[in-house]
Amino acid sequence: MQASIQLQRDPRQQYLLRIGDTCLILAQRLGEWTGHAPVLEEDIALANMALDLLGQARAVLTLAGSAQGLDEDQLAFLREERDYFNPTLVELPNGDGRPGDFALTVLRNLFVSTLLRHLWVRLHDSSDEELSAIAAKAVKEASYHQQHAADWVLRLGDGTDESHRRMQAALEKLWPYVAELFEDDAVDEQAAADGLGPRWAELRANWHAEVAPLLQEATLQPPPDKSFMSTGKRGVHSEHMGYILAEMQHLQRAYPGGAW
Amino acid sequence: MQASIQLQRDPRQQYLLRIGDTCLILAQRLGEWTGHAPVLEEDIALANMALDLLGQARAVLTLAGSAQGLDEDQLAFLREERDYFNPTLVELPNGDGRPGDFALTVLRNLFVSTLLRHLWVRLHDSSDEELSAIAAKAVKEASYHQQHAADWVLRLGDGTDESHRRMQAALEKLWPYVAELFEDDAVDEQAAADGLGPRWAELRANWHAEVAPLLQEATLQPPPDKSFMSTGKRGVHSEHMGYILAEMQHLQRAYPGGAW
Amino acid sequence: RALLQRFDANIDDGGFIEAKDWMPENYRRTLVRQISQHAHSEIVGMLPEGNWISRAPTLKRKAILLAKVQDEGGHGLYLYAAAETLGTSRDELLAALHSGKAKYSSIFNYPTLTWADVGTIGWLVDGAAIMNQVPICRCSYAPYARAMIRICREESFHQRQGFDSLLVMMQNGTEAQKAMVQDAVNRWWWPCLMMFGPPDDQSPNTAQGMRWGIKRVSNDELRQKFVDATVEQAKVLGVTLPDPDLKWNEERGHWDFGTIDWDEFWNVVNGNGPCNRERLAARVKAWEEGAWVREAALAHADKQAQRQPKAA
Amino acid sequence: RALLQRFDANIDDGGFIEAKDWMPENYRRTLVRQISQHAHSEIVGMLPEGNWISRAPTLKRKAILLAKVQDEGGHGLYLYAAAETLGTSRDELLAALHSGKAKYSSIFNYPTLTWADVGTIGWLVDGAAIMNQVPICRCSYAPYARAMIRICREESFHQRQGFDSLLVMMQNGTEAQKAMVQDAVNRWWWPCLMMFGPPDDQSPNTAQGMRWGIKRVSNDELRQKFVDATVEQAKVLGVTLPDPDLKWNEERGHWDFGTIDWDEFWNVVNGNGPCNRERLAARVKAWEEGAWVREAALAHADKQAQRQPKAA
Repeated sequence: MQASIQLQRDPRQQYLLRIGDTCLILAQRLGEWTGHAPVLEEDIALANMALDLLGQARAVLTLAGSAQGLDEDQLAFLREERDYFNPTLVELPNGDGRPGDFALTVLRNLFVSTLLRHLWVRLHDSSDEELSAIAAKAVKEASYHQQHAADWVLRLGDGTDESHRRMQAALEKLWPYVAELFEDDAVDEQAAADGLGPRWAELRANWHAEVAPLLQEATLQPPPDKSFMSTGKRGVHSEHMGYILAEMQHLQRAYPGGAW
Repeated sequence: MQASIQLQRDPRQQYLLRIGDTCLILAQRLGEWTGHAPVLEEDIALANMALDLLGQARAVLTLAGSAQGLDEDQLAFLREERDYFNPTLVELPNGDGRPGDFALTVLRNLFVSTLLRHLWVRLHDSSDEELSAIAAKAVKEASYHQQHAADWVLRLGDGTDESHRRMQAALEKLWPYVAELFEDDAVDEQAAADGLGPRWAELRANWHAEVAPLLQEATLQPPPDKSFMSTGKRGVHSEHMGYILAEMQHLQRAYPGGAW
Repeated sequence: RALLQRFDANIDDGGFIEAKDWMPENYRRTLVRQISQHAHSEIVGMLPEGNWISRAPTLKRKAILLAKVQDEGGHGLYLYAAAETLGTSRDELLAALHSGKAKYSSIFNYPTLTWADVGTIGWLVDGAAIMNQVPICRCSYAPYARAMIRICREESFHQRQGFDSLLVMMQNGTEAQKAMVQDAVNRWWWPCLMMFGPPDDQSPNTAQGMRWGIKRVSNDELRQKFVDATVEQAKVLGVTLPDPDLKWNEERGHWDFGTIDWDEFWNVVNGNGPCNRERLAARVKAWEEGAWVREAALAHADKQAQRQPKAA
Repeated sequence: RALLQRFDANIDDGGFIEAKDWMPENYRRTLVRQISQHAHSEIVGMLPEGNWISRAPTLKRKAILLAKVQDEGGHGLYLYAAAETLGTSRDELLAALHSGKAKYSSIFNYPTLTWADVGTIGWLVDGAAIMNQVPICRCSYAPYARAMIRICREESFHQRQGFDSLLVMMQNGTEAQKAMVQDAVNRWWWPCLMMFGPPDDQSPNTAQGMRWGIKRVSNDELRQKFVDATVEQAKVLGVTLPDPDLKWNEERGHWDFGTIDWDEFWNVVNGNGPCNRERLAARVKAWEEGAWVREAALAHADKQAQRQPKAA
C-alpha cells in the first residue's frame, strides 16, 4: 500500500527538508542531461554534480526523517507535492523539451551552488552534530559546483552573440525565482533560535556579493526586481513539480511492497 | 493497494485491448495539444478527436474487461506496460518537447483514423453485438477524423516549402511504424475464426489504397520499406510508453482506494 | 448628434444595439476591450485546466475535463467573433494579448497544483464567472448578449460538474483526498473573490458601463451574491472556507466576510502573479510555433484558387 | 620493409606498440575503427540506462545508476583519447558516428522498457562486454590496453551491481517484481549472445586481428565462456534463460545452447533494430544543439587570449 506518508509539520523537519529537497530536485533535473550534454566532459560533470547533490539529499533526508522513523526513500518517493519544500527555482524545467537549455542549467547551478556553499559553511556550526558533519563534506562539493558553474556563466555570457543572448534570456527567466531563496519565516526563525542553522535570509548579502560581480563580468544584466514571489519552500510549487514527482515516484507507487 | 492488475492472456481480450489501447493512447497524445495548437479551431478539433477516441476506448475497454470483472479504469490505469497492446505508432511523442510537431500529429491522425475507420466498418459485422454497436457509432467519428487529417496533410504537404519539409520529415519518422499495424498473429487468427473481428492484415490493402494517393497529392514520398518492425501490439513498447503511463497513472497509483 | 440621441434613447428603453447600428466610438471601444478580454480569458483559461488532462484520475473525469476545455475554446471562438462584429480582427486582438497590452482574467495566473484544483475551478471560478456573466446576457450589445447566453448555459453545466467531482471526493474519498480538496479551496477562495474586481468605490469604469447597459450589476453586489451562494454549497461539500470573519449578518440578510488583500490583486493584475509569465509565454509559443501551419494553409488555399480557373 | 619486419617481430614476441612507434597503415586503421567503435558504444550506451535515472526506485539505486552512466562517459573519454594517439581527432570520430558511417555496439539499439532492464544490462550486457574486453587488456597497442585495464575493472563493478539489484528483487521482491526481472532476461538474453559477433567461420576480420594481437580470443570461444558463466549465475538468481536447448554437455565440458537468430543480428547491425534511429538521433541532437556552447567556449577562450597581452 503505497499511499503517501504524513509529515508532522515540525519546523526542524521542514528546515531540513528544504535543504534535502533542494538537493534532491536539482539532482533530478541535472540527471536529465546525462547522455545529452553539449560535450562529453559536461555529460560527466553534470552527472557528477547530480551525484554529489543526491548524496547530500540522502544524508539530509535521512536526518530529517529519523525523529519520525521515516527513511530516505519514504521521504523522497512517498510524499505528496505539498510536503516537498525546495524553493521553486530548482524544479523549473531545464528548458523547452529534454534535455533543455544549457544556459539556464549552468546559471541555475551558479545560483543554487552559491546558496548551498554559504549554507553548508554556516551549517558546519550547527548544534546538530550530524548536520555539521554532512556540511563539512558538502561544502567542498558545493565549492566545486560553484566554480564549474561560474566558469560556464562567464564563458557563455561573454562568448558569442548567441551565447550571450541565451544567457541573458535565462537570467531573465530565473531571476524572479531568486527572491524566494532568502525569504524569512517562522521555520528559519526556529532553526536560528535552536542553533540548527542560519536563516536563509542571512545568506542574501554574501550571495549577491558573489553573484553580482560575476554576472557583470559575464556582461549579463539582471532584470529589475518585481514583487513576484515563488513559494516552493512553503510547499506551494509551480505546475512543473507534479510532473517531476509523477515520474520520480512511479516505481515506488506502482510496485507496493517492492524490494529494490 | 494500487498494485497492477493481472490479465488472463486471453486472445479475445488482447484483440479488444489492441483497439481500446490504440484509442486510449492516441487520445492521451492528442490531449497534450489542448491550449497549444497553431489556431484556436485546431485546439477545439484536436480536443474533440481526443474526446471521440476516449469514448471509443471506454466502450472497448469496458467490453474487454467484462469477462474478467475489470472496469475501464482498472484497465486504463492499473496495468503494467507489458499489458498495453496498442501499436507503437500511437505512443510516439508528438514531437520534441510539448506540445510537439503539428505535422507529425496530423499525419499520424491520418494513419490511425484510416486504420480505425476500416476496422470499425468490419467490426460492425462482429459476432459480438456490443462490439458491433460500438463500431456503428465509432465509424462516423473515424470518418470525420480521417477527413480532418487528410485536409491538413494535403494543405501542409502542398503548402509552403517549410511545411512540405516538415511533413516529409514526419513521414520519414512515422512510416517505419506502419508495418506493425498490419502484422498478422495468433490473436488476429482467433478473432477472425470467432467472427469477433477481422485480421488487421486484411485492412492493409484498403489502407494503402487510400493513403498512397493522398500522400502523392500532398507531394510526399514515403521512404523505402525496411525490415524494422515495432512490437507494441505484443506489449513490447518503445521507451516512450513508460513516461506516458507514469503520468497517466499517477493519481490512481498515489491515492489507493480513492473515489473520483 | 441625432444618431447619438437615438442611440441613447434606445439604450434607455432597454433596447439592443446590433452590429450594423450606429454607436459612439467609446461604446465600441469599451465593448471591444471587454469582449476581447473575455475571449482571452477563455483561451488562457484552457491552460491551467489543460495541465491535468493527461493526469485525470479516471476516464470519465478525463472525458469531462477534455469536453470542458474544448468548450472554453468554443467560448473563445464565439467571443472573438462577437468582437469582430465591432470591426477588430481576431489577429489584432491576439496581437494585443501576446504583446501584453490586452488583459485576461487574473484568476488564470494561479497554478493548478492538484487534481482537486480542477474541481475547485469548476465550482468556484466558474461559479464566480457565472455571477459576473449572467447580467451580460442582457447587455445592450446584442451579439455579445447572444454569445453570453450560450456561454452561461455551458458554464453552469461546468460548475455542477466541478462541484460533483469535489463532492465525490469529500463523501466517498480517502482522508488524503479530502485534505487535497480542502487545500485547493484554501488556495482558490480569495482569488475567486477578487474576480469581481475592485470595490465599487475604486472601480472607475462601473458608472459608464452601467449607463450604457454593458454592466448591469456592481462588483460588490455580485461579490456578495457569490459569497452568499457559495457558503451554502461549502456546507453541502463539507469544506471550510478559509475566512475566520465569515458569518451570517441577520440584519443585512447576507454573509459578512473578511478583508480582501487588494495588494495581491494588483500584483497579479500587474504581471507578478505566480504564473503570469508562463501563461503568456505558453500562448505566445503556441502562436509563434504555429506560424508555419497558418502560412502553409494560406499558401495552399492560394494554390488551389489559382488551379481552379485552369481546371475550368 | 625493415620497419615492418621489426613491427612483426615485436608483435610475435608478444611485445607492445606505443603511439610513437612505427606501425602499418592497416594496423592503425583497424585500431582506430575498433577503438572508436568501442568509444561510441560507451556514449551511445549512456542513453538506454540514462533513460531510467529519473525513475530509479530508490535513492541508492539512483546514485548507483548515475555513477555507472558517468563511468561510461569516462570510458568514452579514455577511449577517444586512445584513438587520438593514432592521429584521428575526437571531432572526426564523432562526425563518423553522426553520419552513420561508424558503428557502435548493436546491443544499445534495444530499448530499456522496465527498471529490471537496468539490472539486466549490468548483469548480462556488462558481463558479455567484460568477456569481450578482458583479452583486449593484453592488446598489442599499449594505449588501448591500458585504457581497457581501467575500464574492465569498472565494468566488473557494474556487473556485480547489476546482478545484486536483480538478486534483491528475486529474493525479497514481490511477484510482480520477479516477473519483471524474468521478462527483462527474456528480452536481453539472445541479443547478449549476439554481442560476441558472428560465428568464427563467418567473421572475416578475426584472423588478421589475431595475427596482430588486437584480438586474442575468437567470437565463438568467448560466447561459450559467457554462456557457461551465466548459466550458473542464473541459477543463483532464480531466473530461467529463455532457451529450451540449453543443456550441459558432459563430453564438451560446456553448456550447449540453441541457434542464434542471425537475421535479427544483421537487421539490427544494418539499422533496423528497435532503437537505431532514436539512438543516433539523440546523439546528433545533443551535438547539434550543443554547437552554440562549444562555439561560445572557443570564442571566450580567444577573447581571453587576446586580453592577456594587453593586461601584461
